[in-house]
Amino acid sequence: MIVLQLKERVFLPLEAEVISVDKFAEAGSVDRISKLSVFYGRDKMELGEFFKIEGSIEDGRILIEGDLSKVKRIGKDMSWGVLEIHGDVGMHLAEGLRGGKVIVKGNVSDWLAMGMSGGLIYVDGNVGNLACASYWGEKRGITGGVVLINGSVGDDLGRRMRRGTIVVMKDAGDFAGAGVIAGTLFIMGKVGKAPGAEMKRGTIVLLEEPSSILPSFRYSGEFRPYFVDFYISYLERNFPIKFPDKLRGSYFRRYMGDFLQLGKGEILVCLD
Amino acid sequence: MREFCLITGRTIKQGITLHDGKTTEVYRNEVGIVYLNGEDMEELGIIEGSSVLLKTDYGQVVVRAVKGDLPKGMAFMPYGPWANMLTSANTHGTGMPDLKGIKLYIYPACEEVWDWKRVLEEVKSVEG
Amino acid sequence: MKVENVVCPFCGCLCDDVIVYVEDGAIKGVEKACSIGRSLFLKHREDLSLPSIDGRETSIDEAINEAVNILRDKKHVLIYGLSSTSIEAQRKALELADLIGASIDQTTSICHGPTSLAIHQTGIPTCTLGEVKNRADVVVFWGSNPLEAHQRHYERYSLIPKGMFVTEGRRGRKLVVVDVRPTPSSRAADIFIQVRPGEDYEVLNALRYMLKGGKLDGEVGGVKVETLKSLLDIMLSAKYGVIFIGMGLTMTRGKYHNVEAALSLAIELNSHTRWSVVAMRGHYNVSGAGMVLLWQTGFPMAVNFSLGYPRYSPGEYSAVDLLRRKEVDAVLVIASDPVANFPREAVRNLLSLPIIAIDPKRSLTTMVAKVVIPTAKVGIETEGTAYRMDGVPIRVKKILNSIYPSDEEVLDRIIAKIKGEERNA
Amino acid sequence: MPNDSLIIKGGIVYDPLNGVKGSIKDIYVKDGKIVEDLSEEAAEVIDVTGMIVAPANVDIHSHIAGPKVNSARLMRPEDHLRDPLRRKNGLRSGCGFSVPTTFVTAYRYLLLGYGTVMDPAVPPLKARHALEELEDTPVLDKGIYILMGNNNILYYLLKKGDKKSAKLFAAWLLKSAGGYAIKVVNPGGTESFKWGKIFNSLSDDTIWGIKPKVVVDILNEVACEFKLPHPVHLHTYNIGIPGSYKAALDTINAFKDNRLHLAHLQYFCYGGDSWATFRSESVKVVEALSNYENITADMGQVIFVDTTTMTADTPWEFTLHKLAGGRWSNSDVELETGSGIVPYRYRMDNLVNSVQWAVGLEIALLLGPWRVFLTTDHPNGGPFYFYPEVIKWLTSADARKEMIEKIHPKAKKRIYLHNIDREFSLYEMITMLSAAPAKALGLKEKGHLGAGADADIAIYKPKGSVAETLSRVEYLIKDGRVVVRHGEIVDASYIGRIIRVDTGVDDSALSNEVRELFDKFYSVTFSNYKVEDVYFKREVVKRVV
Repeated sequence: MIVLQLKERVFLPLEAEVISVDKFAEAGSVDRISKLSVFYGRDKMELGEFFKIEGSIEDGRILIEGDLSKVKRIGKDMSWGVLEIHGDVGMHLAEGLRGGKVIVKGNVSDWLAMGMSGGLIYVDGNVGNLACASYWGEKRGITGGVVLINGSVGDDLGRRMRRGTIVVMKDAGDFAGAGVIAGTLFIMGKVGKAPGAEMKRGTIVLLEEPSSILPSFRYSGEFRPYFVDFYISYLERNFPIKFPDKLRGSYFRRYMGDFLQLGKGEILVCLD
Repeated sequence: MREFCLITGRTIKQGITLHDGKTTEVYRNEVGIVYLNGEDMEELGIIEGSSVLLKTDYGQVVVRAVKGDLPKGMAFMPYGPWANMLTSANTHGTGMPDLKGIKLYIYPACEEVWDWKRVLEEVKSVEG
Repeated sequence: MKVENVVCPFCGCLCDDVIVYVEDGAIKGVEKACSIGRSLFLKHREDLSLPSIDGRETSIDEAINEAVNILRDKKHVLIYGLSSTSIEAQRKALELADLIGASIDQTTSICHGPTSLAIHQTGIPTCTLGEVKNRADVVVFWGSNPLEAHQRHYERYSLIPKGMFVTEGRRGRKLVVVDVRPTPSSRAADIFIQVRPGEDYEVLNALRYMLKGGKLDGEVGGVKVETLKSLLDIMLSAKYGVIFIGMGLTMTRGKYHNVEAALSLAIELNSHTRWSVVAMRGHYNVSGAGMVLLWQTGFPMAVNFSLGYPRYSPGEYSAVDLLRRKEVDAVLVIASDPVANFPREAVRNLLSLPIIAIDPKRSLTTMVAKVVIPTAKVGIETEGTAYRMDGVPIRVKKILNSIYPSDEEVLDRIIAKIKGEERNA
Repeated sequence: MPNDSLIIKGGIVYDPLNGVKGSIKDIYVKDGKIVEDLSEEAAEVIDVTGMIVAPANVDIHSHIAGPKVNSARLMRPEDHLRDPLRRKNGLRSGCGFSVPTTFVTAYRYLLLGYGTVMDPAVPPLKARHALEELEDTPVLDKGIYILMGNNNILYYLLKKGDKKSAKLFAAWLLKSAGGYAIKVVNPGGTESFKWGKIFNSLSDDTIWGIKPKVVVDILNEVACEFKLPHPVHLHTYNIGIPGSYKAALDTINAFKDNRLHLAHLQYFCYGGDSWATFRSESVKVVEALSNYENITADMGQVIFVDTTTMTADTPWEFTLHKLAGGRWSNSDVELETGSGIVPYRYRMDNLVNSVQWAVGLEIALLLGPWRVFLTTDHPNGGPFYFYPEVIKWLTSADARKEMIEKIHPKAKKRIYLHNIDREFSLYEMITMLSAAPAKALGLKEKGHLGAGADADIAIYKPKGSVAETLSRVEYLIKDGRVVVRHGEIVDASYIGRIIRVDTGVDDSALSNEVRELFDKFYSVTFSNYKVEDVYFKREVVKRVV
């Protein structure tokens, strides 16, 4: 394992897309890893100027410690290994993640996992806005992978996602699952305005009744979707996560939508 | 405590007095102002033209209360430094802060309507 | 001296028929302009800013030198404003941003920024204001109050004028106003629809759903479904309809989603009849600032050059966010007043940074700026191009002389100095 | 100003307009022009022994600037994200891909050996916008074509039967908007779309009760009477749909007696009566054209790439939006025209796209290089910097065969391309890129290396194939300045010229009636309509007729 410790707090954004198992493995030695370039504001600098770096990348594991809330683009396009972060972390974490694991013991800022196509992300704390969302104008959001968030998330969660699984254990903001093409979202706390707006297909599973459902969704009865049971036990078996018991074997109220689009998506609301 | 919905926007007088200068008295008279529904004012015991203390989760300010053609429960303020003491800088990842539709609390005040210096002092003084 | 067809540099209407009387180097009379425009011309010499450093009066040259010192030393500068100056100056501001690896944002991010975001997602069917005048038989103002913000809009473009195909003028048009409160503009409307604050999205969603044949009852967003049905009928019966969208959509909860819904409604209506959407842009050249940003960087606002190429991220490189997170170490403000216009939390952080303010007039920003560089007012003391809210470029005029340089000249001098120092280094 | 005299020594010169086919000779440059001779002491000598020396290229039709290009930029942030360009060597940063930023547009054109690029569709009301963008498109000489085929005032005057006023108005419009040529796009069609109708015809009555043919005839007369260097630049009706070749034949037949340029002809060479029966009918169009030397065309070649379509043919863009789904922008410009924008991806596994790809090459190979010029109708068929790909297909039958194997398997039965063996030589390719389009544009100082020509010279290092050779210049001389040296841009600090025509028709020539129409129906005043000289202040070429 290689350990990075932030030497002192940074105030301006530090662009550190070099922090990924792929790039570290490519560099090889600690010496060469310390020389990888980062941008501090407009200044091109070396990673080693900001972090104390020790250990070896051979086993494909990176541990970063410190307040990284201004450090951006960590784990960009990473395809294997484990990246563990102890502390809050800045924007664009795990952009374009293709494989491996990203584990955060802290909070994550906006734009988590844009363009992700595979791998696992686990966040112990809260996540900002536009988590797993499509870039502006992009037709599709994430195309695969599993994202588990123990805390709450901001607005526009999973915008236009094409495939993959997102689990939020607490609240989600407005427009969660907007424009979802396919994939599954679990939101185990409150959800904001207009969940599933413009969704084509896909499933949004809610533990709590949302404050409102858009006019363009249609109520289509109550039922017991067995796949939810299978799905959550699969996730619990394979990932460090525990769903509320209420979800198991429960009946759900089902809303079909969004009929402004295909209308083949569904919002499932867990019944008591 | 009753909750109001704060809407900010343009007014003609704000536009006109802007050109007198933002540090002038005329500008303060037209922009350091909140419009309220008449019935709401009566309920709150606020006299037309008197000072009110406005509070939101994001800050506070003292302005002049004036009756306006508004639905009950709504407060309207012209864009400007006074209204911005109350708005939220959270942009939800869009760049656009929450400038309309903010939860507002209204209290009668005996203080004079703040001038621009007092507004800037308030900006600096509050931590958080 | 009577100067005709003067262009008013205040709002996005960019009225170009104003008459200004100039005597002894001062404006003595104004005709045809709205009350705000009159005020702008007549009070133009009041409350002007002076060159200063740390509140101490100085010369323009020294102020520029001090600005160069700050811009050269800092690692991440925010350049903000731009909407009330000429294309020529906006271009220079971008060249500077590119040169020093700054973030650059314009006032649209707290105005119609969400409209741009929505256009990224859906596109926009739009038209010039003359098309509204010549063709539109139904006009809808949604979350916009033109009689106070764009006073001559009804008169010149959208309601009153007799057009080529709307020969009756006002009588040939239906005016619908949708807002959360009655306004002078709504009082002139044939139909006023009052929406509960923050529920525009739901109302637009319901309209789109009904357009697709969906059935609803009860009410949506505080509006009876019956009312929405009749609105939809009016929309469908239009020959050429135009929706004007304002801050009522962009600033309220839902933001770009609200605009996206309005744009989608208009796009879908085009399968039945013709509909366009026009954004009611505020400052007279906020449209132009977006245009220059687009042709030089590909993006309309919130652009960062730290890595040597333009990156776009509203919510990250937008001014309010950069300040709220305190991710910049100096701010260059051009023709704008963020201290007066930004939410308190952003202003608080702004006050802790060195500010360079380039502005003809005194503002709260110039009052607290480290460096103040006064300039000639575009549209009165210097000419330049400005883009109307519908993207029509018009040349604003010079009618008076100024003792100060233009924004363009100041920025040009700053760039030259920084480049010169680059060569020495 | 860098050294104003140059001797380009020892290169292999190709100068089709002067009949020079690969002779070794020196080129002399003084004060931005090519001259007969020069004393060696005063001049910078560039030794280009073994290199190819040719006139700089000329693009006759490329949407690089103006309102709709910028609207397309606004629509596609995700497109820019894929292709960022760093600021370096004093060059500005920017973004590329389907709608590049202005600086990037210029830089990429320069590296391809271009000296002149024409933007083919500008609404006069927004001409300032195009000109401002072109000011930020450095080095290149640029011109704009002015959209007139749907102008309401023109239709109004024609309906009244006032042909004289109509012609004067058109000539005035061209001058006041700073245009170089008259552009017509789906005459009557764009206006009809403003009424929610799809109109495609030359001979049916438009909304105004005027036949489009009458409008184009009048504009042809204007081009002729005012001796415009370039004829009417026509994008005719029925673009892009099955059976569009009939529109091409109809158009050729209607205007065969005039000089005419048919824009992006590829899109008008389709047969079949539905998308299912879509096929190439390039041969019929080529046959029709072969009799009329007075008609030129450009390819509008399709590249298999994600691009952004944009045209003043608003009904077509709406149709494409309904076909392709996704985003759509439209902008109606008062009394004049409109434009539509739809992002579109050409796919090899799509039968229609495969046929389109072949059609462009067919017309070029059958009719080129003097009659049909290389364009992709940038960015409609694909971005211009894919030209080297097109050159590869035009110069190598093997490269085409390889592609035909990759495209949709059913396409082969619907195209002619596999039966065409022709391969353009380097000389022919240089003709198609420079000499021929310059001639069609009537740009006498461009497209050749004779004395008196602008010193716009492209110099290439010979590589394995013609396409590779032409894919990047080793040197580019523009107005006698060395802009590209050793394959890198070294000087992009000046803005180039705006090339426009002066028809000599001033405001005073307009009738009171036209002035009244203006005051009544435009949203800007007459005095603020005309493009001011300030937009041309930098190195203008005026061509008074």
